[in-house]
Amino acid sequence: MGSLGQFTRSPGSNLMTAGVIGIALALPASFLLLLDNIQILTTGWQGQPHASLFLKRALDAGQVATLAQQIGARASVTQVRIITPEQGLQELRELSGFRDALTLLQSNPLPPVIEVEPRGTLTPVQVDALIDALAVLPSVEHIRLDRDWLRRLHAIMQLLQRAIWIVASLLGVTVILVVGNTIRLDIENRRDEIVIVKLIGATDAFVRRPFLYSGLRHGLAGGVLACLLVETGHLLLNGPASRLAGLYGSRFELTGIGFSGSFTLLGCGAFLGLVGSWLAVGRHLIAIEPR
Amino acid sequence: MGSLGQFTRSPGSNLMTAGVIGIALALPASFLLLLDNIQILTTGWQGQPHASLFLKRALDAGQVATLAQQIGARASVTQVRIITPEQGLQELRELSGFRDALTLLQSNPLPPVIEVEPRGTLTPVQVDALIDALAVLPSVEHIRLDRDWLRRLHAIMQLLQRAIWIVASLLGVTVILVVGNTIRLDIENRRDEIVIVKLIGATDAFVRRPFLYSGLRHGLAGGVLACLLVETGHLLLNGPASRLAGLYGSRFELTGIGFSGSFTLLGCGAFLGLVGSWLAVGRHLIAIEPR
Amino acid sequence: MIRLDGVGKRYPGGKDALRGVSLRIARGELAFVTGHSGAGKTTLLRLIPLLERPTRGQILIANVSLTRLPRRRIPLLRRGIGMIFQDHRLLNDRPVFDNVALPLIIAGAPHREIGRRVRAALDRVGLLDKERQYPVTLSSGEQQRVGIARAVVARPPILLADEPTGNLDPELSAEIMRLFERFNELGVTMLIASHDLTLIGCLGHRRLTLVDGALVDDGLGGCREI
Amino acid sequence: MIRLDGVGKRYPGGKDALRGVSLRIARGELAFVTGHSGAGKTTLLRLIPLLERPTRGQILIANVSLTRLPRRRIPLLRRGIGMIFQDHRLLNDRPVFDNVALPLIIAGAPHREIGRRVRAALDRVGLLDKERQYPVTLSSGEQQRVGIARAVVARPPILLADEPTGNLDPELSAEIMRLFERFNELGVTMLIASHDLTLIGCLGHRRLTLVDGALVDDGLGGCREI
Ligand SMILES: Nc1ncnc2c1ncn2[C@@H]1O[C@H](COP(=O)(O)OP(=O)(O)OP(=O)(O)O)[C@@H](O)[C@H]1O
Ligand SMILES: Nc1ncnc2c1ncn2[C@@H]1O[C@H](COP(=O)(O)OP(=O)(O)OP(=O)(O)O)[C@@H](O)[C@H]1O
Ligand SMILES: [Mg+2]
Ligand SMILES: [Mg+2]
Repeated sequence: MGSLGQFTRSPGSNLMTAGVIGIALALPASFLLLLDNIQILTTGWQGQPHASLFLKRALDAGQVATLAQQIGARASVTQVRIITPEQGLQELRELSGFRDALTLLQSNPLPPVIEVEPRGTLTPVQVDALIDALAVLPSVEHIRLDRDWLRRLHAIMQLLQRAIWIVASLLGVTVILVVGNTIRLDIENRRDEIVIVKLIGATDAFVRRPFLYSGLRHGLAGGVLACLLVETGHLLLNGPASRLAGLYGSRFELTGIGFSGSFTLLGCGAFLGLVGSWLAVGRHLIAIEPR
Repeated sequence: MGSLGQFTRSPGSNLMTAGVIGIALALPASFLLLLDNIQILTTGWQGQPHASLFLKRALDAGQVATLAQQIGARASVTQVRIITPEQGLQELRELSGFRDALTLLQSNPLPPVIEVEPRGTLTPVQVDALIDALAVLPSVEHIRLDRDWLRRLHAIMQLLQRAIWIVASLLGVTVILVVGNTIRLDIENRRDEIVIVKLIGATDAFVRRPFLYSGLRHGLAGGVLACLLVETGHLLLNGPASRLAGLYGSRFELTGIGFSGSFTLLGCGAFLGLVGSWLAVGRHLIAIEPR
Repeated sequence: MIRLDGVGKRYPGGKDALRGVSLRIARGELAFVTGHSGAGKTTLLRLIPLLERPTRGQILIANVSLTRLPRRRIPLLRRGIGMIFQDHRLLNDRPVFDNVALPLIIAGAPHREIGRRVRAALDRVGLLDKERQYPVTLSSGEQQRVGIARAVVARPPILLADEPTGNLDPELSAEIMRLFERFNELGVTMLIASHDLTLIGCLGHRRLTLVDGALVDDGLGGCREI
Repeated sequence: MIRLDGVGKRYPGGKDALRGVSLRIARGELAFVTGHSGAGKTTLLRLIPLLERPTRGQILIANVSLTRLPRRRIPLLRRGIGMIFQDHRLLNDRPVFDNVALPLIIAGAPHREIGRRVRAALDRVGLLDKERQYPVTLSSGEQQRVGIARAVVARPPILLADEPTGNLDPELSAEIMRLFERFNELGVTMLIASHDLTLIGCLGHRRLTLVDGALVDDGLGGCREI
């Protein structure tokens, strides 16, 4: 005893309320998770343009290696890769079907190349400064910066993120509307109970308590459901995603919601349930007091 | 008169109900629209592998053109493109930074190439048959089929579609839950009214009518809201999408919901509102009759 | 007009609210039902418009057996029976006028007719000035009178009243009783449940007395003192 | 104990339900309030536990002015006043026992105490065998008695009853009145609104008569006949 206890309700309607809250929570959670995964994926895709340094043809392998080491030692560079003329020719052969044509070459016409990958954290201005610094190196014949595919990636990402934000914010509004509406209608049904208990001398806290409990219960149940839904979605998608990653030779795995994510989701559910009930009960408590 | 007329309600709660239904409808609609757009986009991406026919070096331009015409006339081929040795060299030069190297070539070592695009409706077996038929042509030196990128595209599409279906079906469940729950709670609040009117001798039809009206009204309002939301989303995304398409030299435009789509959405809203109210009222009508 | 043959009603909990009640009320008769609290008066009245079904026996209204009445005919039965409920049963979100007009609207009466008849009924119970108020802003006695007006507005051939004067002062009660008698003179068959023995006793009508669900007395009431 | 000074109550619609009512009820007194339907009896009773605020005048309960009572002290005031409502006001989704126990639970009484006192209260109104039933399965008189049991279970120093016997038969009414007199003898201050002049008249207590919201008579009732 000590409080009004649970108000008896049909289990069906309880389930429905929890279900609505659960799905409403699961959707934005999945979308944020998706955004997370895309960000993980795209940092793997090296967010910076590569620079290809075409070196003077006169350099021998040792000089090229030294130069690569010097460049690689710079703070602004993540990685360097040497492409010897032989490797270059090999790559060229494998690019489309020119294998036969290139075997006809008497000598290798390709220069040694160093591919430089600037650090991902650099701003475009810093990248330009780096390129300028590399361009004036005496052994560098000329330098080429691949920006095109980056512009494309950028555009795709922008589109994707905008779509995800629109959907996520719509879903956010839905969650608030749905939870608020559900709890509001739920409580409207019990207006009489609130009024009667107040008439008899119950404090606001006493009246509020069972509603807060049931709000919390619905919210938590919704949170649990949301976790289950998100994890199910993750499991369903993980297969195709890692198959896809496999095609690109990557070992990418979709990150799941994890412990802290589940915790956040439960927390959000509980919080929404509590706040929703608090507000809805509060409205009634004020409405029935004489002015 | 002639019916119970509208049951007076606070406009706020009406708005909330319509809002919940509207968002619940807008989300699956957007997703189906997204799926539509992706399908339009990917049919533009030619869903079949290209075959590159490397021809005998001895053929002159006229013979190549004749051959291309013959191949293009086949029912199973959508498009052919001739790549002359000069164009091939040009393309090769533009691929990465080998421009300087290739200017050193004394003669063009490349053969003429015909790129063949099989019709999109062919099955993999039919594609193989086509390739086999082309391979035995006397002027063809050898043939190369590009399947890799197709496998990748296929994997991406599969992932995307699976994700979209999961989300869309979740949203479908939400719509039903939300609409059902909203109308159910709405009507639960007026159980007394239903009972009293029945006690006095109202027929089921009479009791049902105002609820059907209000269900219809909520549903339609939700449908209108959904249309507005989807169109807003479309307008917000269209900018980045066509910018992106521009980068690929395409004039792709996101298709909007359109007239028939809006109509469907309104229809769905009205239908859900009607059916939801019908079911919810029906439950009460049965519950209050003596056994 | 109303005939009960060995009617019994057992509620789901196992409580026998009525045990083998048999009675006949002729067309145009006025009868009172009395009995202690919980005797089954309300239950008896609720059986007649099929708000509740008897568990035993059978009921005939105007020679039609309720047992064989198809479900879709129930509304028509109820429209022919005006009922005044002990707990008023008004629509709280509609003003007095609309509440009283309800039976006419349900029966599909023409618009002008409705206004005229609703005001006539409200006038009879002395509430003409409250037609635009909502039930919650009325005193209990006023709500009870709205219930009475609603029951009589469609001039049903049968009128059932469950404690129609429980919340009224003696003068008003007597006035309402006179109103009922006038209806009765117009040929309406009436069954009124009431505790107000002082009032019933002096009017000299038939009186049915229930004790624990059984009909123990069926006769004319005398003007006895308590 | 209860003191009203020139109290007026005008409802939002513009209706004056009470006009300048002044009265004093001493500790341990028992007074009846009578008056025609709509006279303002319920309004008067509702002002005392601050279910409604007066628009004019002032009210003092145990020498505390209600005008200056802070909002958070209202629940405490109400716990000290047992109220029987004309429309019962029971929680329909909880059994009789829980309804009667409510004031004790709100006051935080110990668990064992609750069971004992609830059963004692139910016994006094003759409903001990209905403790597990829900209010909707009770007759009106039974519901009214549940309301009475709920009002007295916490033994409040003030008891307000609005038409407590409106749905009860004469014997039961007399019994409930005797119960109220016993409470009164134990020192409870009581104010009872009732139409049942027969009953009130013979008991010989103070009687306040309201007409259209004004207090027109304040004296001992005699056993007069109507
Ligand atoms: N729905 C129900 N389920 C179970 N028991 C019920 C139900 N309705 C009534 N009862 C019981 O049946 C008995 C008769 O009830 P009824 O309402 O007919 O009494 P009544 O004569 O109208 O009493 P009152 O004068 O107090 O209104 C009561 O004891 C009551 O508890
Ligand atoms: N909330 C309200 N708003 C407007 N008017 C009201 C409200 N409550 C009561 N009234 C009016 O105030 C007057 C007094 O009402 P009250 O309920 O006090 O009467 P009463 O003496 O208890 O009558 P009864 O014996 O019928 O219960 C009535 O005319 C009623 O219509
Ligand atoms: Mg009864
Ligand atoms: Mg009153």
